[in-house]
Amino acid sequence: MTRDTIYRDILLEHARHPKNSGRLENPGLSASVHNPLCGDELELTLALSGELIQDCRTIVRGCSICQASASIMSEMIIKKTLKEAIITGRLFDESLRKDNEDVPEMVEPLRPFLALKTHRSRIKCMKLAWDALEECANQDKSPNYT
Amino acid sequence: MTRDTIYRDILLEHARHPKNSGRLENPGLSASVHNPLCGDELELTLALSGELIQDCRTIVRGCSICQASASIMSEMIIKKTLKEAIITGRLFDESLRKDNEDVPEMVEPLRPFLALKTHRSRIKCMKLAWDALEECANQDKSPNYT
Amino acid sequence: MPNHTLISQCRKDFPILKREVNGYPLAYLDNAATTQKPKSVIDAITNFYENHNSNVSRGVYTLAEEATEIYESGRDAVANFIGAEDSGTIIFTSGTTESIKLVSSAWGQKNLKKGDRIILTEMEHHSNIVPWQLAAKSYGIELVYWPVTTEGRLDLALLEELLTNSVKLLAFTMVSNVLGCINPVEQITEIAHSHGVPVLVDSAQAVSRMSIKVSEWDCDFLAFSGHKVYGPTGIGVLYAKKERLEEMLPFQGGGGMIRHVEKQSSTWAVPPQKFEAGTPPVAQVPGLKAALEYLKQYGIKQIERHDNELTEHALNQLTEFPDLELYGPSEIQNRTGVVSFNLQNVHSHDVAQVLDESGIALRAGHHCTQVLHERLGVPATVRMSFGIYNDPSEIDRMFSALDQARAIFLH
Amino acid sequence: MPNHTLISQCRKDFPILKREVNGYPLAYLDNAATTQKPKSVIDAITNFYENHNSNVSRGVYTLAEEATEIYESGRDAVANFIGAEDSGTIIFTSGTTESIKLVSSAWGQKNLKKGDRIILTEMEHHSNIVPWQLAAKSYGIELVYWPVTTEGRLDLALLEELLTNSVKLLAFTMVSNVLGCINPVEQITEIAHSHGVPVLVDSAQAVSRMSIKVSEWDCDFLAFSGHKVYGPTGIGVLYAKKERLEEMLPFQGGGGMIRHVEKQSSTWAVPPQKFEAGTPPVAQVPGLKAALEYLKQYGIKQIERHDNELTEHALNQLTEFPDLELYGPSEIQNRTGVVSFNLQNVHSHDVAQVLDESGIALRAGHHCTQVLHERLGVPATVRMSFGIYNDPSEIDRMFSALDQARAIFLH
Ligand SMILES: Cc1ncc(COP(=O)(O)O)c(C=O)c1O
Ligand SMILES: Cc1ncc(COP(=O)(O)O)c(C=O)c1O
Repeated sequence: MTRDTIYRDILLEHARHPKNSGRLENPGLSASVHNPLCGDELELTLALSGELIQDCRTIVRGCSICQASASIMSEMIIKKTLKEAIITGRLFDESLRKDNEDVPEMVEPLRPFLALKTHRSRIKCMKLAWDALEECANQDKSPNYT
Repeated sequence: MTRDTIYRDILLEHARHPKNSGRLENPGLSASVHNPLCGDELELTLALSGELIQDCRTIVRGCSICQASASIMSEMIIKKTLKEAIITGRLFDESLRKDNEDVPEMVEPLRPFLALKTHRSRIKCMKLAWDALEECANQDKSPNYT
Repeated sequence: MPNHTLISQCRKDFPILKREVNGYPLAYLDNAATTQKPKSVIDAITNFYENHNSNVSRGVYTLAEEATEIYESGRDAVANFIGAEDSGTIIFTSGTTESIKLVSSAWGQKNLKKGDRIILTEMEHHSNIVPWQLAAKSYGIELVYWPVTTEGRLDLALLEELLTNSVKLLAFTMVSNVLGCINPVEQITEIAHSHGVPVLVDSAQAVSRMSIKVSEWDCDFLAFSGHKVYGPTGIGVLYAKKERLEEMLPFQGGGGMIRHVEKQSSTWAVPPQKFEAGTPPVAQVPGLKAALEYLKQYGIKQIERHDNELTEHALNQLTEFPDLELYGPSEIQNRTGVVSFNLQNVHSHDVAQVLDESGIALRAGHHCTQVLHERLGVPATVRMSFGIYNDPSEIDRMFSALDQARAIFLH
Repeated sequence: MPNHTLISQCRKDFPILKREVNGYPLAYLDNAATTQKPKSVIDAITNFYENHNSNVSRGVYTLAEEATEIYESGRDAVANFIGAEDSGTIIFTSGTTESIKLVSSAWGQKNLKKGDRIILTEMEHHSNIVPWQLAAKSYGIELVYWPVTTEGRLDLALLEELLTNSVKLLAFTMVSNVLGCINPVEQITEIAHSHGVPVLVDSAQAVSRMSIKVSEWDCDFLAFSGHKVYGPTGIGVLYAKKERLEEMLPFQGGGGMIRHVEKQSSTWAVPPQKFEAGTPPVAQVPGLKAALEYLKQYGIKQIERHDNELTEHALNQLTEFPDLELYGPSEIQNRTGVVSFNLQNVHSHDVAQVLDESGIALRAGHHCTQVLHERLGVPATVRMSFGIYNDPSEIDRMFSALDQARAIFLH
């Protein structure tokens, strides 16, 4: 079994059995985002207590990569602060742009996606969930993430 | 002396000493035309008695070909009916489009221009005076030239 | 099948078809997005740059006259190819999108006013929707949609109902870039004209596949792109009937389209120059001409037959699989080689990526027809679309590769 | 002159320079109209068509990803070449004319209203006049002309007077395509900005001749054409500063520029995609990139020096003949290789045709600057304009051939 097949299996497993799928009632923050290239849609709802993400859910109408990304993200951000979550997303973004495969510790769980980063057309699918997170942070006017 | 040089000399002679240059007072018909490619301008005034072109004058601000064309046309159309003159112009136009050098009797005096017809960019210069004539005929609503 | 033998000859004319992708020979099935280029087209562009390159219409020197001659002979070739009586009705643009925008702007500005309506169909490409939405905003007009039937067709009886007094234009595609249906331009034009309504035909998908006869059909506007008829990118065509040309204001301002420019106002050249502002796609014109000559060499009849055989081959297999859903007509009549479908429970992007691993190039997504996809009730579809160089065996490879997609995503 | 040795090397890179015209080697002196193409540019286009051709941005298959990569790397190359910090500020268009039209329409629609003024100069090309006349008609704005001095320059002191409160844009050319003068973009921009007025720079004649630094100069818009920088026809560039991009409505509607399309309205993609509707000039992008790389290989400094030497060589001879009238500055400072003149009592078209008989290609006419020619008091001029492959000997041939024109028309 090659490394790429292992990664693919990890992603497929998430796509088939997505974690934290659904919608929170009365979420602290929520965002709906859209990939104009393929028409995919993703809705993210967050429950916050103070700075901390207590819970999150996603509804995805999209491809396996988009679904896997939402599922893995949901596991990564629960019990993190919104700020930490945003930073993780940005580090992921940077890793996708880099030529090498070195990734910061925080981005480790996202390695399976990095194996696909030469497929530039799929980058938007990998990032759609993280875009929704940014969108939530934008709505959360109080702190400054930039 | 080649045929082309003879033709060129005929044209140059006309360009240097244009026939019927100037403007008629109280002309029966008149038209100002313009070549947008090079900015050349030409004004034609006609004196008619009934159908007959009694006299004509041209003022040309243009290249040697344009000036020669106006000069030669003026010689050809005086004492012709407006209708005959228009037909001559259209036969000239047809001859310029044809692949061979056969020309109708009426167009004979315009042969020096036909030697230049491969220079497509100069066709408009050759025809500007004749365009002015068409313009005059258009204003002369009474008869039907088409 | 003598036809296949002949058409299969043409594969060697396309240098890109020698390519391998992921270890497999390239099976290019995305011809509705753009077509590949035969060597004669590439050579025509190279020849222009290497021997005749110059700007057109304004120079008196030899090179400029040659370039102008080449440019105008390209206009003649287009007129001839689409059955236009007069080359003066052919305007070169940068593509279908700009051609339609030219009509919505140059014709629309003068002929559309508040309360007017325009009819579009639900199967239009965004290029034939968005310009009209922008026009709707500018002129206060209303957009009315001619619905798509459940078979993926247009119902002519419905059109009669939509053609009310306030309708000022009917803009429709000749071939849907998703459903593959062929809409009967001549009939539709006749109906529209009987209500005094001019028609714009988006023939982006049609020109490479069937014969076009604008003068005979009497359509008012017709638009297409060079890159979808085996020609270069960066060039398109707008045909406009003489009467319509005369109703049009200038579109873009610049060199070549003027008669006289003064500080505060200008007068315009006659059509088609009036609508060709600035340096046109000079080197692309001989490329487009070479493409049309290439098509003529094989003959549109033969190309049509080949396209039909491939379409039938694809439809026959598609309907065998219960987990494949076809969008567009399942019968071959008035249908061409654009075949869209979905594999149940697998996203179209995932399908396309797995197929790519076997060297099969086709498209997944909404294909710039979100209104149609809304109507179909799916966000995205997988689309294969055929060109003259495609072979039934490439379609077979596509169906085998679908098994891999099933294995990966549905096991 | 080590410079000449180096530049003369580049002649072999241009296949067309092997051509003979009327029995003489081609002396191509019409580079302001369009430039010739080095083999590397032609090859880049061919390579795209033969190996990577596909539509961009929408496909997930290998070929589509390659094409997208090539397309976006072209955007990066342009940004880098003109000193733009962010590739997202580069919009691909069909040429300078469309770039300016994009600003007059997409930016103008939102930022210009009745009573506003726009400043143009008297030396503008029709491409930077006519779109504003059309805008003036649509939005009710007024056009004000910054006059050309008798030396063929712009007087900065005059600008201050013109910059009244109602001025909303200053649009000017960096290099006149007739006078050859170089206008000081950085200084002009600073003055305009100090009055809160954004600037549009028409750099059609400048990009091939001198270094461009949009971010450093802080100009708001900058436009140029591929075909005038040794690249392909059918492609142009609009640079627009981020703040300006955000003030712009969509220009054309179609594929690629949308976020979501519904029947009656749509939302837009982010810039630059928002302004690139339909299939862009995909194959022309690698051609343009190759052209910019070609220029970099010789270095803009060196190209500038060569251009200066040719210009000086031409001006020196021109001023020797009392029957030649020069239009534009006679001193070499802030002047480039576009040199216009007239032979007394001979029409410019006649001159150009006689020169063509000796294989010399240059242009006669108003060069799409009728407002300037009105100012100069002549309907037409003869213009020679230099490229990197021109040699002083070609200029000498031009002056000898003028003797023939004298002999024919003035004997
Ligand atoms: C100064 C200037 N601006 C604009 C243009 C127009 O460029 P294009 O015809 O490539 O759109 C030209 C080309 O003639 C020019 O010289
Ligand atoms: C039916 C139809 N119309 C218009 C277009 C737009 O063509 P272009 O992108 O070449 O302007 C397309 C291409 O996708 C099409 O398929």
